[in-house]
Amino acid sequence: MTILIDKKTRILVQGITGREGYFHTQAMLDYGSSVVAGTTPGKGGQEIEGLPVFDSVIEAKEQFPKLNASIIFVPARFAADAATEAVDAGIKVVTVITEHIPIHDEMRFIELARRQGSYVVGPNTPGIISPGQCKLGIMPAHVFTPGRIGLISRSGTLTYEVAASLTDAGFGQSTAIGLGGDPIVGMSFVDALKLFEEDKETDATVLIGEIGGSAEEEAAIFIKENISKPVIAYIAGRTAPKGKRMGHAGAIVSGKTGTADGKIKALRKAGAIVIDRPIDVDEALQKIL
Amino acid sequence: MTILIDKKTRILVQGITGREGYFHTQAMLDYGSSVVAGTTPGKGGQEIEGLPVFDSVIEAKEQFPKLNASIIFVPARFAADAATEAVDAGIKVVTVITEHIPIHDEMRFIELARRQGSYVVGPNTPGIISPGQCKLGIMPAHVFTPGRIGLISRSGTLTYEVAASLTDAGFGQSTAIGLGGDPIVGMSFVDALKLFEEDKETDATVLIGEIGGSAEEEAAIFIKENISKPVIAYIAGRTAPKGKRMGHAGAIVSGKTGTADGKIKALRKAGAIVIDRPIDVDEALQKIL
Amino acid sequence: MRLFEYEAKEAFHQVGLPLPPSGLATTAEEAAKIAKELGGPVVIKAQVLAGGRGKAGGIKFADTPNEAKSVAEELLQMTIHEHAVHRVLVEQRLEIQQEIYLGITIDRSQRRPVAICSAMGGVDIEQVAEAHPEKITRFWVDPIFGLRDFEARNIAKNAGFEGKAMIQVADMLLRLWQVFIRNDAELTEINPLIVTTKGEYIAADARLNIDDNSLFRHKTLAERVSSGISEQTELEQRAQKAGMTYVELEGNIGIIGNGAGLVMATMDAVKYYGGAPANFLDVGGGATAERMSQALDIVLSHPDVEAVFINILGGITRCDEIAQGIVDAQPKLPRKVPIVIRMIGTREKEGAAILEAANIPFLDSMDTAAKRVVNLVSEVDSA
Amino acid sequence: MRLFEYEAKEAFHQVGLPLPPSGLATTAEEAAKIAKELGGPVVIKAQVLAGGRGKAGGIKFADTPNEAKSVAEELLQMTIHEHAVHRVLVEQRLEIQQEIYLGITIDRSQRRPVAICSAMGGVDIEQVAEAHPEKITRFWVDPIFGLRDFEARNIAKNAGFEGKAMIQVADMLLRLWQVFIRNDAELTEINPLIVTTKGEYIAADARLNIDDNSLFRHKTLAERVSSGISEQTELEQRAQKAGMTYVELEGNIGIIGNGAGLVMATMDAVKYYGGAPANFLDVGGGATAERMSQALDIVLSHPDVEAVFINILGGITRCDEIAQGIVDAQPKLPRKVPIVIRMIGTREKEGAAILEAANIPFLDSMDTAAKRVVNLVSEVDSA
Repeated sequence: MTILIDKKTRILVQGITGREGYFHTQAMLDYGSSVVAGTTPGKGGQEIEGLPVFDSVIEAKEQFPKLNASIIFVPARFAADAATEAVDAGIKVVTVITEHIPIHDEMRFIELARRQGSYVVGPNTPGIISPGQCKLGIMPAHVFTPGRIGLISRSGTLTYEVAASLTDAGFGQSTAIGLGGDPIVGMSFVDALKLFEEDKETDATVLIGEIGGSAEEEAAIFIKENISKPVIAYIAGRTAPKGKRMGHAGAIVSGKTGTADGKIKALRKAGAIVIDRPIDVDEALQKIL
Repeated sequence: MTILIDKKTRILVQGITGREGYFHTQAMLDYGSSVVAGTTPGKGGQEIEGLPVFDSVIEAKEQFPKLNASIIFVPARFAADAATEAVDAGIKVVTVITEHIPIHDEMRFIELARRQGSYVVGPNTPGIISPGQCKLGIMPAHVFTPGRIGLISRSGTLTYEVAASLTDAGFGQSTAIGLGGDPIVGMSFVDALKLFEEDKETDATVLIGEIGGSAEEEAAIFIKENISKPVIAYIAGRTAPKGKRMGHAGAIVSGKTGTADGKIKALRKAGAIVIDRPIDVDEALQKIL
Repeated sequence: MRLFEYEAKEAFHQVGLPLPPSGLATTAEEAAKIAKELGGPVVIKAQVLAGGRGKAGGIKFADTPNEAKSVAEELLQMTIHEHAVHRVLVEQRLEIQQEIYLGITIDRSQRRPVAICSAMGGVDIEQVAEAHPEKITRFWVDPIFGLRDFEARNIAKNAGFEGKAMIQVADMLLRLWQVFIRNDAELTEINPLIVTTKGEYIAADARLNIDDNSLFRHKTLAERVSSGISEQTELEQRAQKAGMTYVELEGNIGIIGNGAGLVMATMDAVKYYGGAPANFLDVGGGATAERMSQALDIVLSHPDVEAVFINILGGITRCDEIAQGIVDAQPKLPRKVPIVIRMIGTREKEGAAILEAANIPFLDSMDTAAKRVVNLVSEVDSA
Repeated sequence: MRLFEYEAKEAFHQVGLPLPPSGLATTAEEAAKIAKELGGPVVIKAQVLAGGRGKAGGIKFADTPNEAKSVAEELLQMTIHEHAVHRVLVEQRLEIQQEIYLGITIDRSQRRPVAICSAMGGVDIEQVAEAHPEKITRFWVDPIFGLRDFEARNIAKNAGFEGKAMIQVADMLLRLWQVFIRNDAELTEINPLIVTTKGEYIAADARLNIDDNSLFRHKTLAERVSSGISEQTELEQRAQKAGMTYVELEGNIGIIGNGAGLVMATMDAVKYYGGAPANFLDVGGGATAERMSQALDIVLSHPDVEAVFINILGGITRCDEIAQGIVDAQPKLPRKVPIVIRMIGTREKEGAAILEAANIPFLDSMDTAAKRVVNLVSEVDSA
């Protein structure tokens, strides 16, 4: 089993006629994901890679009632509307690749999704992959391999780094989720940990955090109280200075909040194994599994 | 039995320190209604007629957890906030006496109430009375008497006129509801008819409509399909011209919509007995009960 | 409150809705000057607070400044549905490829704003709704969320627009939504929204009715109301200032009552017995003797009134105040006509005493009173 | 983006928040003139985009125009936390009865705006939060509904305000909410909100940080950014214009990588082996040879850099583009320093061929590469 997406996932690409949307539609199809349709307002009726393009999500959903996931490549100023449209149409997993969406817009569509019971993954995420079953994202697929380790990360390339280490060491992944690099994101470590805990085919979870916010501290509290499976954690940004955004809009130490040290301490206290280098994930897993 | 309010109703008066709020608090207490507290922001800590005044509904609710109804005498520009506050605090029956509330504000708090499962009675209503049990309104109580007829009306004084006729003829009322004279009101004829149909101690319902909108036409459709108890209807405004507001903001014939004739025809078709004069209610009831 | 076209267009301009180049004129000379500045053919539109302006001849065309002058002169002397034309809007004439209807109003039964779009614009939308209901797309907007971009596109799509036209129509609808929200509108319309032969989308006409109850949030407009520019007759304005609602009708029996529903029922009762109401007058809740006295004066200022029916069911309104008002009014009344009074409710005994002391009779049944007033007028008429 | 105090106050003014009478001066003479116009004692505040201005001596008082002149002169020559003072705000000095804190920011974990109120204003709110957590009231606002009037009153009440003070504080908080919404704020604060001895409520200081991602909706502010007024260093601005993120640090090993998390991990790895990163540079996804070349140039413009570690894990980013960028940069580099490259992922073979052809060595393990670059720098230092 996997979480969020699997072989049955039917994908809608929002912004399919754009450069990025088109490129990654091909890549997802190449991976074997069931991309069934796309949208670009004003371009309904076209075809992209043999897939129908619709003006709206609701039209796509009428034609393909099994649509249950969407991936958004729409430019930042229109992305919130696209996410709202997907949630409103009842899409259950809405993955927002787009970076630079205004934070006020994000708060509103994430709140809406919460009320309607949809998962928002991102914004500013590489997406989700359940290796061998479905790729709903822009990650390079070759570093992932099917298996029993769950991977949750706030960072894109660092996810690939860790996934590559895991794959090299023979630890495949059940599902890998990029939570997104923005200060406000839909799905949190806690949400993902809960799903991996319930997933019978995940044995342990690797959590890749970074400076900024308190998502890792909240994860620690949740791990302590609710998670029985082993958690291995890596936190990036130990050497980052205060008050500076480190690339990701969300990666910033504000006052005493969001330091790597604070997160590492909290996770250790909660019983997670915190590793110092991505490469150490192999050894850590060997010990516990 | 009655609908919406009864002996167990615990009332909060919003705007209790104002002239109207104060006057009608006394009148409701005189009638025997259980008014338990009031609010006026900035005047928390005072007492009115021995009742505590709070700054907020939430404070009142904390002190009196059984509070389940509110009546609003707040000036028009603050009334929408008061209604929102009551709905947000979980008050089940929110009666808005205030007239001249902006219609955009009304749409928003009525929508909120719908989502939260509260009834909004009004705005611009005389309120509700379950004779002998509870008066949550500003109507002159002496024209009402306990009994088994339900009364639903869009007009204040006309309700008293009909209630007086009923009382004189020996027909008491289970509950009488003023829906309010604004174009947009919370509770509709349909909502009230549904409650009277379910109420074991209501034998028949008198519906007092007027020109404007299509609430009576919608009631007619509902009566035909869902109501087994007799309905007697009176529609005011047969002689009203097109395009003029007849006192109530909602009493206006727009194009072909909202005419008395249209409403009368629809109600007759649905099996309601439509009377020509308020005084005829007596005879109509004698025939059917 | 209905706004003039040029006022509605100012509100449209504020949200970036494209409009034809134009100028407002109060004289024929000004109109000619604007036409000259605009260059080319113009359309000149009477600015009145009334519907059906086009059919009444309030919209005219002119090809030259001279022609504009004579056309404006003509319009500025017109009266449309009893409204004198004080201003004309001179606009560049557009070359029309298509006419679209866009509107947002409030659906009473759904308790929500409803956005309406039709590819058949330029004519009365209610006629389209009757003849071609399938040509009209309606969408009910959640009042908490507001109209969202994708919803606007869906509306345009459902109304038959594709590709860039869909995007354009949706964009204009979203801007119209801003007009609706910012101005507390009861109704706002672009009819027609014109697609020019060059493919531009332009709001050729503009309608905007504002909720009177929201005027405290719209100070400039509130001032206009207080300055007396309105659709109401003089007597209606006088009543409003006194806190009452008065509507002029065509009969000869003056009607005064407390509560809108009761007054309507009173009119209906008069009609039931063969009479014809001359007006609707609701003195409102808790009327004082002073206000009652004013009410009588207003009703009798209408020359057709031959008798007055006062119907009071006292609740908040006190019968003694009403009775005192009737007594006080007697010496000041513009003329003597028979007055039939029905009065019951709060303080009815005290009120009765006042009337009896002044030798003014009254009844306690609305029905009997209606019959009596109708008979009195018949006697007068046959006398 | 952080606004200057005077800019934040302009935003405050637009929603009707009461402010002290004031004027903005760029010279001592102007400051004196403003002080004269205001009359009475003034406070003169350095306008810089940095916190801790008060402690750094950037706020001074003056009783006369002459004194204002000399104080302004002094301030205009200051540099506060590396920011030169170009403007001072001259404000009427208020007679203080009470200082209150009001703020609205975004709570990342709740994914909602949080409104914060405290009767202990005028000091750093984070210190109050630590020393007297019970003196701070927080309320999480529903981003769909927005802050509602009754909620604002509840916040003020919970913060200890009663009666008219509660109404006043709530009113100011609602206006601050308007500032927050209209300006796409990440943070807005009134600290202190002053209650004068006359009982007036006045926003004495103003803070407003705007979400950079929203600048397309705020054209005036976007222009300010493009005109170069910002908190960033020159190199940081250069990187931003080139579409990269660069942060200056205090070490001597330049870091370049693709992806924020990977670059942070690279810095951490360097530190793990005893090295010190000189910067953070994320070339971003899908970097071209051109951009890679610029990245090297920016990193080497920092004089402390003694070696560079390039860490690429190709995904969208193609190793051949990166390799080509490194090769192209060689002849143009400001100076020669050892460069350690780790490169794997998309098109790694093609990239490898390019580097090999140019005789540039590279590795495939981040860990090995980190160790190597640290060793190289130690050799340089000990040489």
